Amino acid sequence: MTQQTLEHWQQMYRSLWRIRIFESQVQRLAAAGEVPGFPHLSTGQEAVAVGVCAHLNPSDVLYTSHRGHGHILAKGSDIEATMAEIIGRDTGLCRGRGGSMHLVDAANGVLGATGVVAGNLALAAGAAWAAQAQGKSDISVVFFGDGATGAGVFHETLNLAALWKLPILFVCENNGYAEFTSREEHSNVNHVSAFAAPYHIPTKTIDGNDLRVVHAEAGAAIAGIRAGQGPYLLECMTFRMAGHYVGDAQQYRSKEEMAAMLEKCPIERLKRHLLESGIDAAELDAIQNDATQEVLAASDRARAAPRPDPASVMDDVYTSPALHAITG
Amino acid sequence: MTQQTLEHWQQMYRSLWRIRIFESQVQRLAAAGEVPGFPHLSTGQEAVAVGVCAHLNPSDVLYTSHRGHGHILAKGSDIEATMAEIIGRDTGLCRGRGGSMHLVDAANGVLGATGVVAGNLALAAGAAWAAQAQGKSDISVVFFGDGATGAGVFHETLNLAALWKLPILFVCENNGYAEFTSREEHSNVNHVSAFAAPYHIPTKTIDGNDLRVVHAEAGAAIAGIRAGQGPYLLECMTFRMAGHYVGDAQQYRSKEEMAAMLEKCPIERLKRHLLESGIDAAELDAIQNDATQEVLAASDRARAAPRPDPASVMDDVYTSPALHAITG
Amino acid sequence: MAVHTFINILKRALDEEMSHDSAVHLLGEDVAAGGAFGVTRGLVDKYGDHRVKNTPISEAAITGLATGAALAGLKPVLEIMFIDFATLALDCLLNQTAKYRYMSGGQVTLPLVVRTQAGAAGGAAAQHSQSLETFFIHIPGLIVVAPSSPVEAYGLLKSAIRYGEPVLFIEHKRLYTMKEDLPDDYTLPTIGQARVAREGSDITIIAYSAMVQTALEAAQTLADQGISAEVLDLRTLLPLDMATIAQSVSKTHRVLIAQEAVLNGGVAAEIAARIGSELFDELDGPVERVGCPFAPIPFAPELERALLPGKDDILRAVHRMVGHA
Amino acid sequence: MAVHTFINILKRALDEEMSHDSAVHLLGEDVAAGGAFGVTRGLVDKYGDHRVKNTPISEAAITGLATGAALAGLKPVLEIMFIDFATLALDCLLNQTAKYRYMSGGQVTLPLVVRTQAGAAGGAAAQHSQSLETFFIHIPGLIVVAPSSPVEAYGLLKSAIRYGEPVLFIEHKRLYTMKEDLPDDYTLPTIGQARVAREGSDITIIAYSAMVQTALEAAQTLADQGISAEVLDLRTLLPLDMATIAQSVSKTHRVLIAQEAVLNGGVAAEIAARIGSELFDELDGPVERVGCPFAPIPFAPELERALLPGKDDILRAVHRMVGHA
Ligand SMILES: Cc1ncc(C[n+]2csc(CCOP(=O)(O)OP(=O)(O)O)c2C)c(N)n1
Ligand SMILES: Cc1ncc(C[n+]2csc(CCOP(=O)(O)OP(=O)(O)O)c2C)c(N)n1
Ligand SMILES: [Mg+2]
Ligand SMILES: [Mg+2]
Repeated sequence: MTQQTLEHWQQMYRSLWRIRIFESQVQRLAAAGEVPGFPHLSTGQEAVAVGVCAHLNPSDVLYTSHRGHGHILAKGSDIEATMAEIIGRDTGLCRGRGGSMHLVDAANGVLGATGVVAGNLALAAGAAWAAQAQGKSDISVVFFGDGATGAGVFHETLNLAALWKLPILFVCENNGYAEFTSREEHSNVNHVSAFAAPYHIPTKTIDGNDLRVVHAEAGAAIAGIRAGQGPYLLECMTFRMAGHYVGDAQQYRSKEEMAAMLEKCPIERLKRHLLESGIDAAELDAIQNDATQEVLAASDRARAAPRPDPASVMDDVYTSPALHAITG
Repeated sequence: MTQQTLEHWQQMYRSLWRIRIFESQVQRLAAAGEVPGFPHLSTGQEAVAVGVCAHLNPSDVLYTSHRGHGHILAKGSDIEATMAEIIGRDTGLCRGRGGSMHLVDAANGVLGATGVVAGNLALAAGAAWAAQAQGKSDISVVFFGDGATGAGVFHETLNLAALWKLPILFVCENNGYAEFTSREEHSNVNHVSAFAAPYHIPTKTIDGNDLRVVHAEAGAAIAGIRAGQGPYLLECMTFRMAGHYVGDAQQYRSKEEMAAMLEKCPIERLKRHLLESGIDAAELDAIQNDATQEVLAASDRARAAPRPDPASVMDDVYTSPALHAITG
Repeated sequence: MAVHTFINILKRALDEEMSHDSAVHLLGEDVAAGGAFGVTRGLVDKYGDHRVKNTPISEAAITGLATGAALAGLKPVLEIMFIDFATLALDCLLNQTAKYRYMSGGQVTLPLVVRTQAGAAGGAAAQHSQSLETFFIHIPGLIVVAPSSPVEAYGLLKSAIRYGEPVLFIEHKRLYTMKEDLPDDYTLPTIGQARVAREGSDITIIAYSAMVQTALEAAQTLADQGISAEVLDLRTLLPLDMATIAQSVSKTHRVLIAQEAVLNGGVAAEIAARIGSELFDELDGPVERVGCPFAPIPFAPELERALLPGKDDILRAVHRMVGHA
Repeated sequence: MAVHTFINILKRALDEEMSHDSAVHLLGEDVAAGGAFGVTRGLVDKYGDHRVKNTPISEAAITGLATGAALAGLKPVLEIMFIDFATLALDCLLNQTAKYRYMSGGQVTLPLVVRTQAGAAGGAAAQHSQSLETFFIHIPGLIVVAPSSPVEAYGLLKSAIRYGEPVLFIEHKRLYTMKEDLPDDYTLPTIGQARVAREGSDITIIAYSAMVQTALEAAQTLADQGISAEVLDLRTLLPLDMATIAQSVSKTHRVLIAQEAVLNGGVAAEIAARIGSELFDELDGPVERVGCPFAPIPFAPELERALLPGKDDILRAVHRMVGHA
């Protein structure tokens, strides 16, 4: 490994840990009653977020699902502001209006998460259309689960993206579940990549728990999109190590399944690789510790931040403040 | 040809003419201002209706689109009652409530047309589910256009039909247009049959203007469905010889295109075949004349039928008449 | 007599209707696992996966499927996990389900219940907290039911399944853990009839779903202040039981309507408009409404609380209307 | 001054806005061919198929696409061919488009116009005739505009495109062939302001969209009968211009609200409820509504005519309210 690639992989290792620690912290805070609503963790799926987002500029647009913390952090959004939003503070990305499922960080190109399964796939295509229409080289990336492919709008959006040759990367994190129901009960279609074929959209099904694979394949896909080749569908096979939401006891999963998953942890896998490449274990531990400290410190700052002022509850329904008075 | 096959083809020849004459009559009546709304003709596409419906029993369920006159007549619905509905009479299939786009003849298994593109594909799957749940051997057939495959619910329904192995035949009449816009401007997907592959639904793209092909392929598909093999998607390539609706001047089509279409008229093609098989031209003319007389006589009876009583306008919003009073 | 939570009593109602009528089938996302809230938990073990059917995340298609099945002889009970996503089913409900009987000239019946869950609680935020019943009262051909307590839910769900029309059945998430006794001599309510939840003489508070509980709490406080409030539980939002409303208003001459949904274009508007027209001469003052200000439901608890209408809003409105006690 | 049909003047408005702002893009089914009614005909020749974009029959996705494009800097004007199919776009409009600014804490703006076409005429039947504006006035974050004439449509469409909010713009199919002069000194209307379409003193008739024309005809007949009716054209249904309404009601003390949509849960209910509450003391009698009885639109002309509210319904209501002339 060159010094450059070494640093590159160390940074991604750090990025994986930041997400993992961030979400463990969300889980802890949720257990302590500090998180409103029902957050969904991406634990076990971090390699997809990190491997894809490593190729994005701030001006590229990112859309994600209800399970989007990792994508947003990997795109570079501020940890403190993200946590502050998830715990409903005024300093949060959305001033406490959005929460875990509605994170938006427009300045960083994060146009947002959604609580409606497949609900923003077409919006992501819209961002791609706008880039195309404005002659920009930016692309749009949208993350979604395998369950989302049951929704009609997924197929409508594929058709449009192919027809208009939109610069968009569809990233499906196929974790084999939609809530408590396994993929087999949702569809005969094992691999989401199969949906690309009718539209002649290039696609690949890859090991989403191997950061090196995700990074390489996402890089190639994005290079093609930036070169004007139109949409790409990347299916990342992965595992949801946590429950569907924080609090889900996962009684529908066997012990064997849970154990097998741990084996495939994307962080452990990258770690093994880096160790084999000759990196010092102590160095990796330092990265992990450092990421932990960074996240926990940001989390503490977020927890100390003020709560939203109830008097501001009618802000921003419309752009013009005058409209609130009329319709309130 | 055996006597039996001969009679069989003669009957289908007659069925083609009944539809063709019926719709010419609709067009004539529309020009004379006798048809409310905007009827859509299936002229040029009759072979699909006749070839598929020849395999259906009255207890099989049929759903169709805005372009459904042919399917409904081919399934055996009464010509007079169908025409009466299209011209808005009290003796119409739906007592004048539905009209051309909402024909229903429940007693004959026609569960109906719809004016919402792709709007009843899932209903057809529901009929198939009901048959399956009730242990019946009936199947469900739904006709739709190529444009309907742009609608998400088409894909949602394919997924469900495959997953639940429903006894349903999807028949797409790919006429290359959705309203005034050609297929190329709607989709990169030339052949609708491509959509079946991800779900492992058996499919075929056939010449929908050759009645013999449609009859044979629909027969094979339906036999498989009745045998419990689950859904089938049959794509029939065809041509809309008339405008999108009665009154459409079709300025978006070239003279060459229009001329080429006439060449492929399904009635002419069957006629040529029957003549080559040694059937007498006079016999075929007699069938045509007979069908013409039958349709025109039925049309005249329909036109003489009473118009709906305005006082009945609130009937049947609900099953219980008491509800009208409460909510009216 | 036995105590039941809202969730468990719904399951009991489904269980009873499934066991007495083999045409009743359940379908929806995760229903075999019990659904997001456990209402259907265990029914798949009793009735099998051919009568309790998990579906893909395809709200449009499963609503169409249920509609087509109802037209073909089944009595489906479809679950749409959150009413927020019922918009994905709305084309079908509006353009197919509700109109089928009428458009066919009365040829068909459509016995279908669509269960869904609505309302705000605990930071579920803008896309999982809405009260969208208004969309559905504007659709001729539908019936809309919104129970206010476990026993009400039990009776109304059973009545809805037997009713033979397409019924939207709205469960409020805040009621799911509420407990109530089911009387041994319980008789099923009639769809379309409202209920006097508490008698009173100074003012009528009309409410439905969880807001009935809020109204009852407010009425208790008002009683302590010497104001006698009658609380009407609409039960059915479509059709509206104007007879019961008229009876109450002719007694109290003052009406407050409380809903959780945003006020503009809400159910309370229709009720107020009807009372304003049909009972104008009975009114001693304007018909008032309490509801959600015109904004999406925010995430943070302080904001959610600030926005949602509650007991205090009812008390304030009543005090304004009848003068302080 | 020049005479324009509703269709042609809409095209002119689009043309002008496209030529003055390169961010404005058109999209929808068949828009390159002109759409089902020819509104956009010819614009593709002038602006190219990268600014006038045909779409597949995918109402959900094209609405999402337009929303995402608006968030990313375009000003899309989306056509949904019939409002009946806007239900397919409703999840997006309700859960994404309308809430985006609020949920993001004000980070984004969403300049989007969704043009659609509504109303009954000529046997278009149950799925192509509806008036569904009510669904949209119940959605915080949206603006709903419904012009009543060619000139109104021209000004309101231009104002809507420049307004910077997500606007639903509802065109009534019966108005498409109406002709009107566009004054040379025409100034654009302000979104949110109603208009006195005819002055009067005995009763206020509030209407919007095509029903304004019906109300004006009724007012003319009433004038001949000695009844002076003021006709308000709401223009914008969300937000409601209560100030203009209050001004009129304080003068006439009697209000009739006319809409084509089914009455139950309709826009008129909200207006009636607000007037009943805010202007109770101004009222000399109940606020009345004219609208469609609670049924789908039937196909046969006799039935369609029997169901749809018209001039005679307005006259009857006014006569009941002010006593026969
Ligand atoms: C339209 C819609 N229907 C149902 C739900 C409820 N729901 C939330 S997450 C989820 C499962 C999503 O599965 P998948 O897309 O695979 O994502 P994952 O949770 O596995 O990351 C469901 C059904 C929803 N949020 N939106
Ligand atoms: C949901 C919906 N969107 C738009 C329309 C308007 N429309 C009616 S027919 C049609 C084209 C349908 O094309 P296709 O499915 O190929 O059927 P064809 O007319 O060619 O038989 C369109 C867009 C509609 N009826 N429903
Ligand atoms: Mg999943
Ligand atoms: Mg077609």
